Amino acid sequence: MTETLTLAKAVNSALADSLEGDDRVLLMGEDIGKLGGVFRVTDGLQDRFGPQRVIDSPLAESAIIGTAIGMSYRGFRVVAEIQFDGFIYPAFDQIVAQVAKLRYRSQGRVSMPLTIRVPFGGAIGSVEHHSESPESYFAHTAGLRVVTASTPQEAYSTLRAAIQSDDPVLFFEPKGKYYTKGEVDRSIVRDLETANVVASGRDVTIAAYGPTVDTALRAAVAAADEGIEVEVIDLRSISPLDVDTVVESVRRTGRLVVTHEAPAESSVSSELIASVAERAFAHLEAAPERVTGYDTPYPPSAVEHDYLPSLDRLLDAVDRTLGRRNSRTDLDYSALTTGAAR
Amino acid sequence: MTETLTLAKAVNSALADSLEGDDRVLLMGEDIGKLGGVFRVTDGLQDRFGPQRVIDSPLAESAIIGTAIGMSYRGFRVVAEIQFDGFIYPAFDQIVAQVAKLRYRSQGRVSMPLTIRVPFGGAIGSVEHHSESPESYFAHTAGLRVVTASTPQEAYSTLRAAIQSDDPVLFFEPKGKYYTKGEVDRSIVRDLETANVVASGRDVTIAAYGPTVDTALRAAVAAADEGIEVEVIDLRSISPLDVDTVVESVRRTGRLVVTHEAPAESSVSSELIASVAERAFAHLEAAPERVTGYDTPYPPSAVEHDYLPSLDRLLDAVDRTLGRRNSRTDLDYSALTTGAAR
Amino acid sequence: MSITVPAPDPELAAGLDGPLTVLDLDGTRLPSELLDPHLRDIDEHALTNLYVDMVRVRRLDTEAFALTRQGQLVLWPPLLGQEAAQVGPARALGEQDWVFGSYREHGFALLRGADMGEFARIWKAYAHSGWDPREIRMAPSQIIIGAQTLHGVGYAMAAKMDGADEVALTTFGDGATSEGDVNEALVWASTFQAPVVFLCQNNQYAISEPVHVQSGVPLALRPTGFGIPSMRVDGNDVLAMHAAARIAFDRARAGDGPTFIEAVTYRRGPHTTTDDPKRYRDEAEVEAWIAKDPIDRVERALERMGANMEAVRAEAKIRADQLAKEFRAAAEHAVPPVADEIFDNVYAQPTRRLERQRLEHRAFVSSIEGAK
Amino acid sequence: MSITVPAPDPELAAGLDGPLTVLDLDGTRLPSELLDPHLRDIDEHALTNLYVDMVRVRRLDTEAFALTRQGQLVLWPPLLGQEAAQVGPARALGEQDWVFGSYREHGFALLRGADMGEFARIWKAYAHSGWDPREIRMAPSQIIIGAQTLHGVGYAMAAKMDGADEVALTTFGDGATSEGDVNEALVWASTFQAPVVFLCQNNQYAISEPVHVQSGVPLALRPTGFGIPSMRVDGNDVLAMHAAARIAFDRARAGDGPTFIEAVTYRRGPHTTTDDPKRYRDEAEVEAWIAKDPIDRVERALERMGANMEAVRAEAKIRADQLAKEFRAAAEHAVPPVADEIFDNVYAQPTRRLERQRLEHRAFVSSIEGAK
Ligand SMILES: Cc1ncc(C[n+]2csc(CCOP(=O)(O)OP(=O)(O)O)c2C)c(N)n1
Ligand SMILES: Cc1ncc(C[n+]2csc(CCOP(=O)(O)OP(=O)(O)O)c2C)c(N)n1
Ligand SMILES: [Mg+2]
Ligand SMILES: [Mg+2]
Repeated sequence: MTETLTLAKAVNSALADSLEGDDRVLLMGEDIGKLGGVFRVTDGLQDRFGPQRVIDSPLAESAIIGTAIGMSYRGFRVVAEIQFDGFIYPAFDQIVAQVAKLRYRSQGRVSMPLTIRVPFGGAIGSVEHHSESPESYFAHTAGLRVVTASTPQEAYSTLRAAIQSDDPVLFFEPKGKYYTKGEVDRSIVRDLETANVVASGRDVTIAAYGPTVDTALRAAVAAADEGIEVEVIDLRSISPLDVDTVVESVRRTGRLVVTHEAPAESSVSSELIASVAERAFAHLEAAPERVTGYDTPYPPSAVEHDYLPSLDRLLDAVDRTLGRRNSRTDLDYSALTTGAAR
Repeated sequence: MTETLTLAKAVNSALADSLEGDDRVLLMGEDIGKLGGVFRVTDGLQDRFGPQRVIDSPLAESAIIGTAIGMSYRGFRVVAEIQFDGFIYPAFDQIVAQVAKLRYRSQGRVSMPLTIRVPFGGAIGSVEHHSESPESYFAHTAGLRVVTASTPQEAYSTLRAAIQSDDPVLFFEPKGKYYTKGEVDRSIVRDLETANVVASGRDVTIAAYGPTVDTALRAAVAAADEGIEVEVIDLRSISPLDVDTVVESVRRTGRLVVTHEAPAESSVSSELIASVAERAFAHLEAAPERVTGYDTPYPPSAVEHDYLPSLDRLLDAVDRTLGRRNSRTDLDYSALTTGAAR
Repeated sequence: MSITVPAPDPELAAGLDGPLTVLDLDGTRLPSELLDPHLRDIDEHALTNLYVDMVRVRRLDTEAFALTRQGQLVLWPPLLGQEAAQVGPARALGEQDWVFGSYREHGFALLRGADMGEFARIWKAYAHSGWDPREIRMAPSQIIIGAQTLHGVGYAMAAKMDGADEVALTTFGDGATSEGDVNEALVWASTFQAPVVFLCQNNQYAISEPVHVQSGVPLALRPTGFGIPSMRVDGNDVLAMHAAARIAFDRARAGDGPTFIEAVTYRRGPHTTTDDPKRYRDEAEVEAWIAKDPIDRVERALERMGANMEAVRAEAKIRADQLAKEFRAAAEHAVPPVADEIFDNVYAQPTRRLERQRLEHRAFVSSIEGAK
Repeated sequence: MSITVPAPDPELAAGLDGPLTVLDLDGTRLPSELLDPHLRDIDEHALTNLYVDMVRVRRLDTEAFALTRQGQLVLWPPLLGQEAAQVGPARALGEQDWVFGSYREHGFALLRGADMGEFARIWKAYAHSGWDPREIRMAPSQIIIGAQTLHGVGYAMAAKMDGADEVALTTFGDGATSEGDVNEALVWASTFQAPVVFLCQNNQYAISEPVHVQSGVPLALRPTGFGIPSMRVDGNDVLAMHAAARIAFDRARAGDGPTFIEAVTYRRGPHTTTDDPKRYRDEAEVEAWIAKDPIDRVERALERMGANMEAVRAEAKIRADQLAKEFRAAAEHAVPPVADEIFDNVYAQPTRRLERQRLEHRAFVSSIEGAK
């Protein structure tokens, strides 16, 4: 049985069903109780499950994670909310030096079945710190699982799996898609490691996750008009990456474009390209391409649409992999080596 | 005129000469004053320059960086020390959300001429948190420069450049090499962006930085015995990467091995391989290879030599790029797809 | 014998038993041994100036709020109700002093002289900051809760090293007191006896969370645990706030180190224009605070002093309207950023990597424009 | 009128004017209205037990120190001088309680029952932790300064939710009080009235930095700013420490929330075996603290109580020697990790990525072995 839900409501349902199904699950974060979260994602949950299980915490991210760790020692499965992507950094030490390492440190004797929910990504016209994509920091951190979702169904099913997992999971919610609707079957709980091929094609593979999956799908439709078949992979898990599925696809297409909103440098797209170059070198027929946020801080949102991956930038990258005319065809890079940098 | 110095002493000299040459330079950190730092890197500096310029700070990394930011507003060039790699995370927010972004946020009106010194890397037989390589986190952060050094000369010259730079610089000091000696010419101040070709060769390029440069050089010597010419590049700058120099080399060798101690996933080596795949695809004759720390937390140091890049692991990777017999030649990966992961 | 929280001597950590007030709701002057000596020069004229300042600040706030509703600004965090808490200290600052505040410091920005055209650009999402920090000696507005307090302390340490006669004021909310950074800032300020003033605008809420989620004891008690003296002040009393700030600044200038001021006030509007406070608080609570309005109180005080209130009100209205007009025009005519600016000011010394991306972006933009 | 730091009523935040002591240096009992009621059951037998505990803890410490000098251990952070500060509270813990400490809690580890074989493995760099946390209800040792305090508070919150009769004790150093985490832990403990006991072992130094770098006021004043009652206790007086801990545990069990204990003590040895304290402190200072030795004092008290000290000393020595022997043997025979363990316990559900690396590592190892 399915129902039509927004992505925000799908997250809300996954939280409600998790709270309902396991009395060791509890939620903690800033403004998640009475207010129901700044995006209303936790709306109604405190009324339904009480302030002991849906906890409005004081304002300190390190303590949200640090105390959730203590609760994990007692077998609680805490779902901690970080209000926005740009506010996760004060909790960085507790996440990378504690959450990620406690199982290892204790030789498997301490479990951290923690889920950290983080609304992420841009295109919401907001002010500084409200549109970032910090997932690569956590992908680089051994011991953490990092997942995201592209549709209401994926949001529901992946979040439920995250909460059930005995590993700590960062769940990045594409906040720009909170209000998009889709069918959700609440009986489906997903795994945390497999990518989805969401469109099949023979010419070029686009690997995307979270908010860029939709753009990639639109690019596939647009490319089809020109007779180009694009295969689109929703990576779902950012760490570990399901490299097998991407390699399998690139074996057929020979071409790869990776897209995300985060900056490119030392990022998830760097990793995917490196992994594919290592493991499918013989099958690559063209240089892999990236369409990502530029290597700058997130700009004022008045110009965010120039910063973010877009349909046209994706198509341009597809053209590059196919050796078709593209925006860089006549581009003269010579100024660079002599000019700007010493 | 040169003198023979340990790398630790070269850093000490660079700090002393910077303090001497510019009265806006000051040092701040835990135990850097009376004690001279846990590695004695700042030995004698408080005696010479006074406790106002070589400041023993209270024990809080976020505040070390946060107050250094305030001092930068007044034109001081603070050299902040983070005692060990694994203790930088409490300062993460101040580094990525403040230091890295203040110039951008203020449209160029606020400068952050801050240098953050971080002893990093392993092979010192220490306990947890004392042997990490967190540089990739900062390489992923726009607005920061991230540099390192492989010899006493490089340490001296790069640190002086870092302190003179109007950009914020993270300077990662290879603590495992603190006591290696080398000739230092104190008149040389380096730039912050150019890689060095430290050994020339036609067959394979190894790109390394910090503590792995030495291993790469030893690999080049060993490979030469078998008639293989290895070109070794000391990247020096981790962000931005001098991709031009690596591409130039790969154009000739067609083969690339990247090595660092940090885990591989979404790291500096991911980035370098992705960048080279994008920009020198036609010249690559074999799949690029990585020799890095594994994707686990840093293990107990009793087994760190298995974890860290080694001469033999590098040679094995060189063999892989050349299609020579290597440790993976007969390796059967088939258990993986069916077994461990769902 | 029980162990409970100590109740410090009220003469030492002032105002813990009840916020320091010098202006009663009806405008009468209440005597204060602590504050009065610092208000001797505040005559009718000076009080009128503070009044006009508050009226202007409020007008800027309501204008910006309206502009947001009209879609001219993308977001606005209103300060309605907090005018005295900002104007009092802002008018105690010397020109040479610096302010390190959060995102709700419109009163400080205005009184420090922020250019309204630039200021509007933040809230149109045209720019991340809205004034030249060096020109008005106020750091860019800060959204990461509490981060600026360390910057303020660092600035003060540096000023002290230079022997400069400068004080740093750092201001933050009640919610911010829970963040590690704010507490580390207290450690540093105390250890280095930095000439810094901590101004906590306790407006009773951190978004939806009432202050008791952050602390069961008055926030003004916090600094005492760090060896920093404090005052708990009626934040809706511009004179009390002004006097307390003067005491704190005097202490800093005299080399006596940091002081903490808790301004007990109230955020009458929503957290920002996207917030819905009905979900978490009663209208009656807001009404009770409207009765303590910081501006009304000064009107009554001026009346009691015999001021010509008609003229004062008229003058204030003219200046406020003028400001509103200026701000509205600035907002309407603000120049949007061009996309190429994305690549500016990331580094002092541009990098090849980023200049390459700039080139590619330009080429992409022209290819799209070419295609049209 | 001046604004200074409040001096809280000494009966409320106990010991601020001078650490609470019940055992004088010469072994006489000093009366304490606060502590005495919690020591009524401590007879000669009980005191002898505390004495033997301290002697054993010290012996473990000196043995480990010697083993490090001999190259058997890679590092050791000695607790010499802090025996009472650990034994007193450790013996006030119930079996059901949990300890969240740092890296210097050898006294707690021993008394909680850590297996010496496992314990030695940490300091041989064979393992990152040295006991089964669930078995002895003590979290793995923690090197990131202050991080464990949040874990302790979270554990206590969880115990309270479950209605369990459990208290979390979290212990940390004087230096740790400057970290944001420790202050956030105080916020959380206070807001949620968690059954947690904060034990600050103020051993006067954070590596080379004397405590006045962290705070100009007694550390026991810190929690009062968060609404948490505190006691400043002579950390070299095992009875005072024991009584103070009992008070704190009783409060927690009674639902009265958190308590903070500052143990005023001294780290007589180096920070760790790699440290050289001569660089930053005088021998005379160390001598002065040797005069306040926590063990000598109890010997004198037992003598005054008429104990057969020869027998007590002999018994203590036997047990301490036995422990030292056990520890030395454990250290010598500790099983080193095998390289393949690098890949274990990173995830509960192993990942293909890491299993692939495990395979590749194995293949590499055999290729090297094959080549030999
Ligand atoms: C580090 C961080 N965490 C969370 C937020 C989201 N946030 C923005 S304002 C706010 C409440 C701040 O409350 P307070 O400090 O009382 O200041 P006020 O808004 O009342 O002026 C929160 C939680 C943030 N901006 N930064
Ligand atoms: C976050 C962090 N920063 C720095 C260090 C390095 N360090 C190890 S022990 C220590 C001093 C700790 O002093 P204190 O809290 O007084 O505890 P003590 O060692 O005296 O028991 C420092 C700075 C660390 N381990 N963690
Ligand atoms: Mg507030
Ligand atoms: Mg200490």
